[in-house]
Amino acid sequence: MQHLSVLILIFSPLIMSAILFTPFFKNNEVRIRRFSKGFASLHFLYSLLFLVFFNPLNQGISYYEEIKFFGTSWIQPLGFKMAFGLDGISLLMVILTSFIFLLALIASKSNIRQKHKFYYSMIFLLQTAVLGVFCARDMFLFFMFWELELVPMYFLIGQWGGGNCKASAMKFVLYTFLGSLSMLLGMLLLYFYNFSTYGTMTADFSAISVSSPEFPIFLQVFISILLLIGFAVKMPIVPLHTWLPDAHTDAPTPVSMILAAILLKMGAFGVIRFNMQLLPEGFQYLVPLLLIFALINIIYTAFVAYAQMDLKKIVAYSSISNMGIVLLGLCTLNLIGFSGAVFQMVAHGIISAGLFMLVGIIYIRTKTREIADLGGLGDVMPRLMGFGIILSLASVGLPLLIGFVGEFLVFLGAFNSPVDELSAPIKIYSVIAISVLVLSAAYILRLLHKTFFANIFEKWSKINDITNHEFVVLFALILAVAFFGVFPMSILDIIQPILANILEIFKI
Amino acid sequence: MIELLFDIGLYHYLILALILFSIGFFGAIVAKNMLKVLISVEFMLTAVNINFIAFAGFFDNIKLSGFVFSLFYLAVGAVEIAIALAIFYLMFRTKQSVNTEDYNCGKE
Amino acid sequence: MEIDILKTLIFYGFAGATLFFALLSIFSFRILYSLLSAVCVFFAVAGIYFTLGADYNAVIQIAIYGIAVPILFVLAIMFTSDKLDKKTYITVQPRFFFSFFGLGVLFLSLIYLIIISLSLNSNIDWVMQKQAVFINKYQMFKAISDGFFVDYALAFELFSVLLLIVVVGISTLGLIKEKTDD
Amino acid sequence: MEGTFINNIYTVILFPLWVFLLIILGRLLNVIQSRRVISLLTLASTLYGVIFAVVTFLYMLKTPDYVYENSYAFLRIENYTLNFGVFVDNLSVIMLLVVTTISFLVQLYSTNYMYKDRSFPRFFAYLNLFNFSMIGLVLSPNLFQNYVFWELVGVSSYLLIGFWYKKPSAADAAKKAFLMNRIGDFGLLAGTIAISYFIYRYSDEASLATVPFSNIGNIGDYLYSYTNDAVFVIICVLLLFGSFAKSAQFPLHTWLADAMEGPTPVSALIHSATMVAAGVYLIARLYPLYSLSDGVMNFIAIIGLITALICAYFAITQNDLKRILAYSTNSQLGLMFLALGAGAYTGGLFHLVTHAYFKSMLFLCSGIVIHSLAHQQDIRFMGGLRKYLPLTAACYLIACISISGLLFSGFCSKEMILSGLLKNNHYIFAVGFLIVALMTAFYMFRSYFVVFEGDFKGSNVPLKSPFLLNLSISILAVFTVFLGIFQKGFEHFIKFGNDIAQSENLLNPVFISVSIAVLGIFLAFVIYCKKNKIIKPKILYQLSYNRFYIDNFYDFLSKKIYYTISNICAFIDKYLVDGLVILAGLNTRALSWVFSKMQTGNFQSYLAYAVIFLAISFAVLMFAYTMIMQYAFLSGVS
Repeated sequence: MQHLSVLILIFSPLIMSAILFTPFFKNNEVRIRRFSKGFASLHFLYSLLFLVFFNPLNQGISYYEEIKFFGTSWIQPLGFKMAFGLDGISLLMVILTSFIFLLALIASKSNIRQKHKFYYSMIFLLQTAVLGVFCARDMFLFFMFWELELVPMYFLIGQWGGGNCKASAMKFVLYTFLGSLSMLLGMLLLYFYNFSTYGTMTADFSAISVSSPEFPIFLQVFISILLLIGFAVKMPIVPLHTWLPDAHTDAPTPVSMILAAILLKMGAFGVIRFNMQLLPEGFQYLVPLLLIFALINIIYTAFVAYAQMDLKKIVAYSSISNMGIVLLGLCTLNLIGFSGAVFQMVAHGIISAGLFMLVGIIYIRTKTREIADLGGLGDVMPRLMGFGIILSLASVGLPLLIGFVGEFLVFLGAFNSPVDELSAPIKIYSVIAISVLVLSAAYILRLLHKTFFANIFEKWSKINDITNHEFVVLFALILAVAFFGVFPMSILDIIQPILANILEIFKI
Repeated sequence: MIELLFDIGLYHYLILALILFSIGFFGAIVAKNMLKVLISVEFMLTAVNINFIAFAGFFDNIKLSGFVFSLFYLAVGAVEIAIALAIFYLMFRTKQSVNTEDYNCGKE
Repeated sequence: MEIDILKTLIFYGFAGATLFFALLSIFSFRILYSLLSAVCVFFAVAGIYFTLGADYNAVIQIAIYGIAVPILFVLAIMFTSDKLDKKTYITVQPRFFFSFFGLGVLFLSLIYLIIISLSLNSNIDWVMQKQAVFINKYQMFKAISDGFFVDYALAFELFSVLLLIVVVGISTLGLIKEKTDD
Repeated sequence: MEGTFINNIYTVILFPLWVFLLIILGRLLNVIQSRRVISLLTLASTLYGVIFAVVTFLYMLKTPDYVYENSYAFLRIENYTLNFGVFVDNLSVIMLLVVTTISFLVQLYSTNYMYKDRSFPRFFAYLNLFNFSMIGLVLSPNLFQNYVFWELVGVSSYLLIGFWYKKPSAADAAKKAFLMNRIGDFGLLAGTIAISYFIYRYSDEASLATVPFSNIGNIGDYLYSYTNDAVFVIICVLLLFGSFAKSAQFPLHTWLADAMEGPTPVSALIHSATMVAAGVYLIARLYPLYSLSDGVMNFIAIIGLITALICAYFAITQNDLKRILAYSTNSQLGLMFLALGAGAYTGGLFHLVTHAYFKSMLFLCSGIVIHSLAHQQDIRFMGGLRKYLPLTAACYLIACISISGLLFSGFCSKEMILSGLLKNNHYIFAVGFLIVALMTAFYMFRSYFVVFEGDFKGSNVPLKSPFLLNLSISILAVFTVFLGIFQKGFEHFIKFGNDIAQSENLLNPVFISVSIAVLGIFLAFVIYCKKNKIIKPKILYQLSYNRFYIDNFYDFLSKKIYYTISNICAFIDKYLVDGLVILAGLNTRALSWVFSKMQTGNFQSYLAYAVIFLAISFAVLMFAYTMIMQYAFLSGVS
């Protein structure tokens, strides 16, 4: 266990992205691609090792490492540390990250046609940033990685995207940047409050995570709101979500996969890390409001998704709807709903990656994503249709597939929630939220039927079924979908102790 | 209150630097000649340098870090001017003009 | 309260010269005149340094800004000499007024900050603090060399690398050929 | 010996799943292609189930009140444990027997029927998936597992209805079925979670929170005592919604007729015998819960009666053979609901069993007819088929007699229901029941006379039916004829409380129901066999033919209203939310003109903007700073 290094886990993609510029690779795209895939699979295996030696009963941090510069910590005078640690949630997210990145790299073969070297190095840079966010044990380190993630995303969307990709990339970056400004303000307030109260300059999560009784509630709420705005952009929560459909529509397929599967999870992860762990009282105060936002997220976007004419937009809005379920789960404040939310994060990561892959495969072959132009593709692409049906059913929450467990636990948890009945009638909310079963089925079936069913257009009668590497990607995702759907405890066992630990802070 | 005017303290230096900085900034915006813009930028740098030295002179009599950094800053300023002039000359070769209105290459 | 009137006069002299020549430099027609005024500004600022006890800095200021940089500028002016200096006087675009008012507001708010902090914190001694100890020249040089070679050695090394890069960079820029296609 | 079988009964669930995966993976990786292997594997898996069911059933006969339960934890959070497993009692073993035997016969039938289809392996894979989920549903130990498999059967039904996905009508029908079932699932899940909440929150036994069927009596009592009447009724109605959707009861009945777009064996297996009966099965399972409230029971009965009446009425005028049978199924399911709601528990369940056999036989016969006429489904183009398909005609006739309640098993079950209704003094329901019986006899014999009697109206000579098809329907016919014998045994095997039909006043109901059936048959004979012209009341005919315009209403609801709401939401999203966020419509011309003017490309103007911005922010900061300092002074902080 001591031999596993979090630093290697986080920074090896960064090193890989630098190595890609060595003369060894020149402009040999095949070599670049193979090395990238090889590296990503090694990284995935390495992250699995962490799982093997992980002790779920350890409620705190299982792997902890800190970088020192000449014997001093990162920014010594201000008390910032470059410290990384893994707890149950981080570990889950890390493994999901390296899994999805591996699949995204495999999927890149047919999607990326130019500037290979730059592309792959940007992907690895993104991976480092994301892993850093998930593992950081210091507020400002977290923030640094959070911002670092914008750079590669801007290039990935803007350079290799289609349509109006430059504008979408700009929109994405601006939105996130404005959100993170508010987040930074919140962090600074927290930092300075901690400093003025206890006289220690520290931004370590574990050092400031104890909520003091004299921490005034209005300040907590204020900081919570500031932080939430930042996370709400990423997550996304409804009024701040409009960057997402555009970014998804114009991003290349692998980037869409990463964006939906992992970057959205960063928002939810931030809510857990900051709002729930550091500011429990403020979060609890905001729960009635957040519940309403969660409901709007779930129901409203389900309606919007039904009216979309672009396949990717349907999937994008379904992502927002699913993240609403995550938010609902976080707001339930009990272990059932909370584990459901974290499970749903993983589930949505896997399913949405698959759905975007599906749409991408269709787009490569037909050069269109308009629903009106498609139809009957099941005739020429039977294998893709099979995968599509399974993924769609998982997305609408069919039992024994991964989508069910998260949704079910969230609804159950919402019903059992200790939230005050007077401020938020959460039982009625949860019944309303359950109606997403019908709404999600409506838009997902629309996607499925308009694409694969009914009569085929003459112009599509010559296209090919999926190639081998696309098969590998989809098959890996389907395996995950089925496995975790049948054995959900394999995920829940990892996260339950830490979640219980977090919930203990709340005074319910 | 009147002795504040005559008793030279830190604030006098700060205000002087502020005025010089503002003049420099103003010049950088309104000057039409490319070289004048560069000169104005030098004023701004100098104003910053005054602040460095003033703070060091008033608070840091032992280590004089402000002095050291003002020296760094001086050198950086010189270097910057050298590069700026080189770039300016390269641009001048294509445009054949020193007028800033002709250099609207930010617009595409 | 004892006021060192000589010091006051010296300060106001240099400060007035600085601001006067700075304005002159910006509002003069000929670019050469504005360069000359700028040199005057740099000399005056060197005087300001001197009043603060930073003799060494003053000397360096004169050496670099008073002599070396103007020579570069003179060279540039010679290369790009334009008969129509008046055409490149000062812009009359809206930005003139915008920046004027913007800088005015900025200036006023900063002055306001200073006044506020004076009125609020006048009991704190560092606001009215004088130069407590007259700086010994030997001490000053020792401190500066300590700073360069001990405390900030890393920065110094990095800076030398920066200078190297600049030398290389300028020579590279100089080697760029004019594009033939028009 | 029996112990081994019962202890391993979970393999009955897993075997079809295994075959399903084998076929799917074999297709995907191009390993298994042979149709013979696929069908043999499928048949073996179902036969395995039949053997287990029979052995278990025999064992249960010997040892009354035997209950077997075995489970493992699927989800465990704190002390909340959700178990998966198997639960065998009298009710589930009967259902298991029905499901496996009909499934086996239908698979035998489809081995031949679907042989020429290009997607033969996919069809069999889906059949296995259905088997897996249906057996899992039947053997569920608790309401949660029930829900899980409830959805899975819905999905297999969706896949099988949309089996010929290239036909737009099939695809639409599949979608409709899935969505309607989803509405039911919504109710079922909400109700389940609500029950679970009350038990978990208030009772001491956390193990009851997953609503195990073995303890449903206690759970009902707890729930009744923890909630007030309104909440209890709401929970029951939510749960019932699941049953209504799955069994196609009145507000959600439209999907079943459309589901006939699927292949005929599927209609025989899923949409007549097994899956649609799951709603009835669930009501039987939760009977102790529902029977606590008279309102709920009456609600079930009324919905059942409405469905039975209107669907029988629709069936009279339909021209599509399969649609007639579908509405007939619908109406018979309504009768089962009526029976259960009115207290005739055993009668309703016995009708479920007998109906399963003769209705699947009817569908299989219709499949043979359609097959031999090259996919002609309209009964106006049939006629006189008795000469070409004598065995089919005989079987169809047996089933018609049975379903009309004249003879055979149908007679027994209907008589049980009627006597149950009379015993509980539900005379209005009994009258309704008799009206349904009249209409049933009429439309069934109408279809028989039009299809098998008279002259042949088609163009091509009908094909002979192959051996396997004949074999399946003959076996089913045997079941249909002789199942009535076990009526008394069934009454003792499946009972709720002391619900045993009294035999004193048996004569009256028998006499009434038989005479009603004969009347119906006579009417059909007069009108359709003898070709007597009758005046069709136009409005009534149109109403029946267009099914009260309920389908059109739902179409309007889904295509117009739902779509409009979605479009409004999308509009709001695109122009309002997005627009507000990006400065109230960056796209409008005026603003973009201003912005384009601002972007002169001159770096100095950008500097000027920076200055202005800086100045404003500094001014604001100063202002805020002053305010804060003043506040600090006023409150005496410093």
